[in-house]
Amino acid sequence: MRQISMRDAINEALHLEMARDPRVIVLGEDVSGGAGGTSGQRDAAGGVFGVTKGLLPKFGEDRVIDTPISESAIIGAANGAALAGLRPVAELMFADFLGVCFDQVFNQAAKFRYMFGGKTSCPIVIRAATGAGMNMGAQHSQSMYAMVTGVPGLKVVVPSNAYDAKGLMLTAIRDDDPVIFFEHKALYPRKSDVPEGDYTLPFGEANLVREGEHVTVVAIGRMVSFAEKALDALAADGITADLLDPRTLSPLDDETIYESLDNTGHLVIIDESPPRCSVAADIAGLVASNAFHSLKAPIVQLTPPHTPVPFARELERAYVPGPQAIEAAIRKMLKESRAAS
Amino acid sequence: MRQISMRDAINEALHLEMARDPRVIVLGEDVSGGAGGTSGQRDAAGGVFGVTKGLLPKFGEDRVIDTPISESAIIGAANGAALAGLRPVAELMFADFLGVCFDQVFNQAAKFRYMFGGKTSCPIVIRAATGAGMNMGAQHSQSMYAMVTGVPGLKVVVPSNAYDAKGLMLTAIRDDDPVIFFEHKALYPRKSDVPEGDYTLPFGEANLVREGEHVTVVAIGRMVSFAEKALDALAADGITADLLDPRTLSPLDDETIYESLDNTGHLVIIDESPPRCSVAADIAGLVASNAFHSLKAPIVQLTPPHTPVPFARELERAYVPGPQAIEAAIRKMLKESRAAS
Amino acid sequence: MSLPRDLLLRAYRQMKTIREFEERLHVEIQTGEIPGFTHLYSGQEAVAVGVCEHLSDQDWIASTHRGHGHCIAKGCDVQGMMLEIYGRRDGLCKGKGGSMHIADMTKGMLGANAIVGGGPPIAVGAGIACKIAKCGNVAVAFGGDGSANQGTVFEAMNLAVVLRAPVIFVFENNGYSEHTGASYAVGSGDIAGRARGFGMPAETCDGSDFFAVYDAMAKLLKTARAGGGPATLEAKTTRFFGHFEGDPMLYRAKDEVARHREQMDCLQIFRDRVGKEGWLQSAELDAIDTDVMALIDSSVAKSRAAVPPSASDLLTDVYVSY
Amino acid sequence: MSLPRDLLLRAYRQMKTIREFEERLHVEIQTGEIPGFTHLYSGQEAVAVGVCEHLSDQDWIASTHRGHGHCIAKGCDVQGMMLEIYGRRDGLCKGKGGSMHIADMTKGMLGANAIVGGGPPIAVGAGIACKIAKCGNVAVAFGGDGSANQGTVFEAMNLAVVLRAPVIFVFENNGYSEHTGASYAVGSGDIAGRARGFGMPAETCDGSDFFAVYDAMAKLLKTARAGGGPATLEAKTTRFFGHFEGDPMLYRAKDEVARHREQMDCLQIFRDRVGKEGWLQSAELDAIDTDVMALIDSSVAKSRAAVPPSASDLLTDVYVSY
Ligand SMILES: Cc1ncc(C[n+]2csc(CCOP(=O)(O)OP(=O)(O)O)c2C)c(N)n1
Ligand SMILES: Cc1ncc(C[n+]2csc(CCOP(=O)(O)OP(=O)(O)O)c2C)c(N)n1
Ligand SMILES: [Mg+2]
Ligand SMILES: [Mg+2]
Repeated sequence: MRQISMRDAINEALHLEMARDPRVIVLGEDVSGGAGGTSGQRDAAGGVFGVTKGLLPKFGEDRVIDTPISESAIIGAANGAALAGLRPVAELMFADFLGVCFDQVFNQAAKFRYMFGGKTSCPIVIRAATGAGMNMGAQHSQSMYAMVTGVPGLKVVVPSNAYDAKGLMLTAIRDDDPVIFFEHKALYPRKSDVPEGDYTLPFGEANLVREGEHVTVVAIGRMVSFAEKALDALAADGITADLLDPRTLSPLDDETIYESLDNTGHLVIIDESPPRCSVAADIAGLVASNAFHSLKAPIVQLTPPHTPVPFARELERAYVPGPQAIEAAIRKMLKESRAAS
Repeated sequence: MRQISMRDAINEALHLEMARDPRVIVLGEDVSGGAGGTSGQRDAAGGVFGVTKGLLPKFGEDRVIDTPISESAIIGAANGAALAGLRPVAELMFADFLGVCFDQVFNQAAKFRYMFGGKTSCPIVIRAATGAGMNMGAQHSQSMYAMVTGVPGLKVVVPSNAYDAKGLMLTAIRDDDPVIFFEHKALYPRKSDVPEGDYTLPFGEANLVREGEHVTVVAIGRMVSFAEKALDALAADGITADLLDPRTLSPLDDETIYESLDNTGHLVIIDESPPRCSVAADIAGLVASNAFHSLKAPIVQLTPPHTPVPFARELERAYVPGPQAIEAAIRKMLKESRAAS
Repeated sequence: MSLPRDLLLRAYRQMKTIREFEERLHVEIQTGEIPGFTHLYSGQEAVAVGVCEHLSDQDWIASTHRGHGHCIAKGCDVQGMMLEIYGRRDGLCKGKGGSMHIADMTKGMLGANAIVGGGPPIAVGAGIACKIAKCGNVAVAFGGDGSANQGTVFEAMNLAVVLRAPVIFVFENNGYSEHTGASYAVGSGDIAGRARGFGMPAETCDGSDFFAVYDAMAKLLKTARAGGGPATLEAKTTRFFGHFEGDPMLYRAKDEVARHREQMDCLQIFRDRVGKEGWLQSAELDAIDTDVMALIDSSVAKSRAAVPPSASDLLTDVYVSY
Repeated sequence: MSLPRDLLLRAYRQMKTIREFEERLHVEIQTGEIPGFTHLYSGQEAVAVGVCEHLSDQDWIASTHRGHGHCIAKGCDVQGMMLEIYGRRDGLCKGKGGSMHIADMTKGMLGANAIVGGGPPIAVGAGIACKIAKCGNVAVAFGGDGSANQGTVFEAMNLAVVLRAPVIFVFENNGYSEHTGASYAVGSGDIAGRARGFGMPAETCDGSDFFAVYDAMAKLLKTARAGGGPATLEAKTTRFFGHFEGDPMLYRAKDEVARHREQMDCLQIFRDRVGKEGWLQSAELDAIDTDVMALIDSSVAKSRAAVPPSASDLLTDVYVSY
């Protein structure tokens, strides 16, 4: 099958859905670019990561809207357009910018349906580039998904590859609830098999990336590929794992985690955000409450430390959990567990 | 000893510290009130909850600053004043308004010290009214502390009574790091013994409210008094608990929780925020990772459901974990644990 | 130039309904039966009605914490609103929203909003939807003088200018944000001037005079509906009660409210004008008064007797499917 | 009216240092040795220097993502900056901050800022501290034309007016925010006019002319230092590179940069002026050029050779005590 990058896969999903549904609009800073420029060339950017490239020439300025640097107005306008019947896809260039528009996310979009007694819905998608690894510094590298996963009324998607990204994006736009869609910057160029046409992937269904017997590994976003590398290395020693990619953090497919734990008894969670009140902690807490009796050993949460994301290459490398750290954590866990039993 | 309300206790701490340290300033909407009014009366409000009453007459307009409705500017100004050598106490009228100023909290205040290589500090305190129970609706009733607890660089305080509130506020203002101080609206009028003068309470030391043997109960903020009521009822049946009030969520005194669990083997966490990525989940996760072998039963997390805070009295009552729900949860846990062993 | 009789009658009825709704709430709140905290609109009726009389159900408004007047003026069901404010199951939002979150999309009412500055960006979004649909519909963002200091509002104004979105920003300058005077908190004091700074036309009008609001709005709407982009209306007005129910109003001169009730009562000003011009008879207006009183009476009575939501309602309406 | 010789010499040296710092970074970035993404200030030097020549270490500035020029103009150590941009242990921020987070409180530099609109509220806070201290010090908030659309900036401007805080808002209008023209994104196009809408004086000046910036700033600062409150300066300027290094600049006319380098080069404009007026000899300026080249050469050489932070540095400086 044809291989395309995650960037192109999301771009394709946007093209498909905008063609299919005239209610879909795209808005954000430089989503096309070139407005008010001196070259006369529109679509001069297509998003700073190129994800919305080509939409303006195809769908026009009414539906592909370049905005000033006004994130509260961008997300607020998406909300209002959604209440008025459109299906906006808003781009928040970097997820870190949630700080300047968070009210429209958690107080407005997330709560409309409940506050208004179930009589309306707010079908927006907020796309946001996420994650460390490009030395972009503390304000452009965060993994913010725990903050939105904790908010009732929001749905949260973190794809780990191009195939999932396309199918989940199509689901996200068609979903009637507000969805926050985190796109890892380091995954944009990563290619995988992606079918051409329309397909959707369900929310709330974890992907069993690999099957194994000794440990259940839950990994999020970019951490999935790092976990795969770690498992490749461990396979040489006969250590195998169920590798689960939740794909959506809200709703979360916790049942599949419990089922896997029934077999393995060991849980390692790998998350790129700092540890406190993280999705790693959340999953660990859920398991300690709902699948306690399956556990044969302490849960391992592998996350960055409780620090901002550092700038220097060497520091950022030490910050993000990498394949070697994952491999070591799994080895250590299994060793200690054997010793204890 | 003299009993005063939590409102007055915090007010007293502000008075004491402003008198002691000329660098302390207070700013926010209506922290005094009356500016530009037609009665000529300043200090016409003293904060909408009356917590900053009397500061303006005593310390003057330079140090007690009424602001427009501009939360980003309020918190940003506090940050800038702190970098320039002052010790600002900013009031965010309701914690829910973090949405319109969150950037200045988590991207700026929290990260300055790290981003700037440890060469400066940002000694601000952000006071914010928190919590449900007054039928203020979905945008004025949230418990937002998980969102800030997850942010490296911030410290987070949630007092459960007047005595702690005063001592923790004095510590907070003297602390060189940014502190978010959550004041539960329903606790403002609640009185307890409070000494007159200056005293501080350390961050990162849980308060052992009660000692017992069957279960460890961790309760946050207003939930502490509800847990006490539940434990009163359970005492009749000989069920006793270690009741721990963390007081500060960051830093968190997890060690004391582990020590208690060594004795009780049973953990119930009571938290007023919705369950996902909450402090309850965080503590459960920490325990599942660091004190797993002390656990004799699944951890119980008692929180509101994954919904916004509802308006109607009956709904809000059902939403907040109350004494009866706590009592029932503890009974059920101990019964199931006995049955299993 | 006289307005059609039925418009005048309806405008009066709307203003009177708002007034009585609020005055009655002021009384009922003392009983302790009404949960939460409530911001009353009494005194500002001419603004909501002067604006909304221009709008159809296909036009949108975004409202504020002080939203009852906008809701009524935009056609929300009065009984449903009262039930909501009482926190009843059959309220407009099933008792889940309350006073600060009344909404009705079928009436083009995007919601009251408990966040100052929350509404204007939302209105711009609705305006974008109108622009795309090209049917001449518009969105109106209501806000107070205090909201004119919230950054989200400026962003919304600039975005509307950039996109030439058909949005009217209506600032009700009632002189106060909570306990603070607009003369202190609004730099320059001139909200309309700020709007011009973003490149949109702006008018100031007497917000106690229905006709002044109506006329100013007519002019601004004409451009907006024709694709000329946004505009701002600053209406000078007053509120007859405290910021919220329970506010002792220490910041206001002792006689201020009494004076304003005498000099700035939009109902009286309306009656005087239509009487003087001979457009309506006072008996017609008295009849409306009687109607309105009956409506409010029965709304309150029904609300007091109505059933609350049940605990199971807690868990619905979070998402479309659960 | 001529400025003191030493001021002229220093101003030129500062502008030249910024220029060479940036032009050299542009080259060094191609080697792949410099981490992250970098926004160069070339072309705008007269603004940073025209403003900062008025400021002492006790005055404050808050900067932006495009902060190198402000840092140098405010007196940050050039070697320390270069080390920081290379992500080295001995960088001004120990390699933890990088290009977008250079700060030095001892120089009154409150930090570059990777959030558009992050700086102005912070500057107001520093301005409040100056006001309380009553020493006539001020704070300056730098921002671009794009930042003039961010709500936080308006809030900061209004707050400064309300408190009469000594804050100068300097908007460097270089025509673009990323790939979007200011003529599209800034409603009304007149940033100074917006500032007046908040009730503060505002000037517009040619940002390629050091003297124009210096003079405009002198006037605004006089009021601010005397307790007269904030002011705004909009400086029209241009950037000689893309938004960030790697930007193909498809939105700019093909010859635009070349044209601007010819017509809007603040260094050349400065040289022409001081030559024409007979204030400085071109040999003096050439000598400065040589100095500056040596400084930049050695900064780069030392930075390339410098040690990175070690993994243990990861866990320090989060809080004061850990
Ligand atoms: C973001 C935010 N900040 C503060 C508040 C608290 N608050 C509610 S209403 C209000 C005053 C609003 O003043 P104005 O906009 O003039 O409206 P008015 O009350 O006069 O109708 C304030 C400060 C809020 N709800 N939201
Ligand atoms: C809140 C926020 N939104 C968007 C961005 C991405 N961004 C960085 S710089 C920039 C353009 C800024 O334009 P301007 O203010 O004119 O400054 P210039 O780059 O021209 O110096 C944008 C959109 C950001 N860093 N922060
Ligand atoms: Mg007002
Ligand atoms: Mg620019």
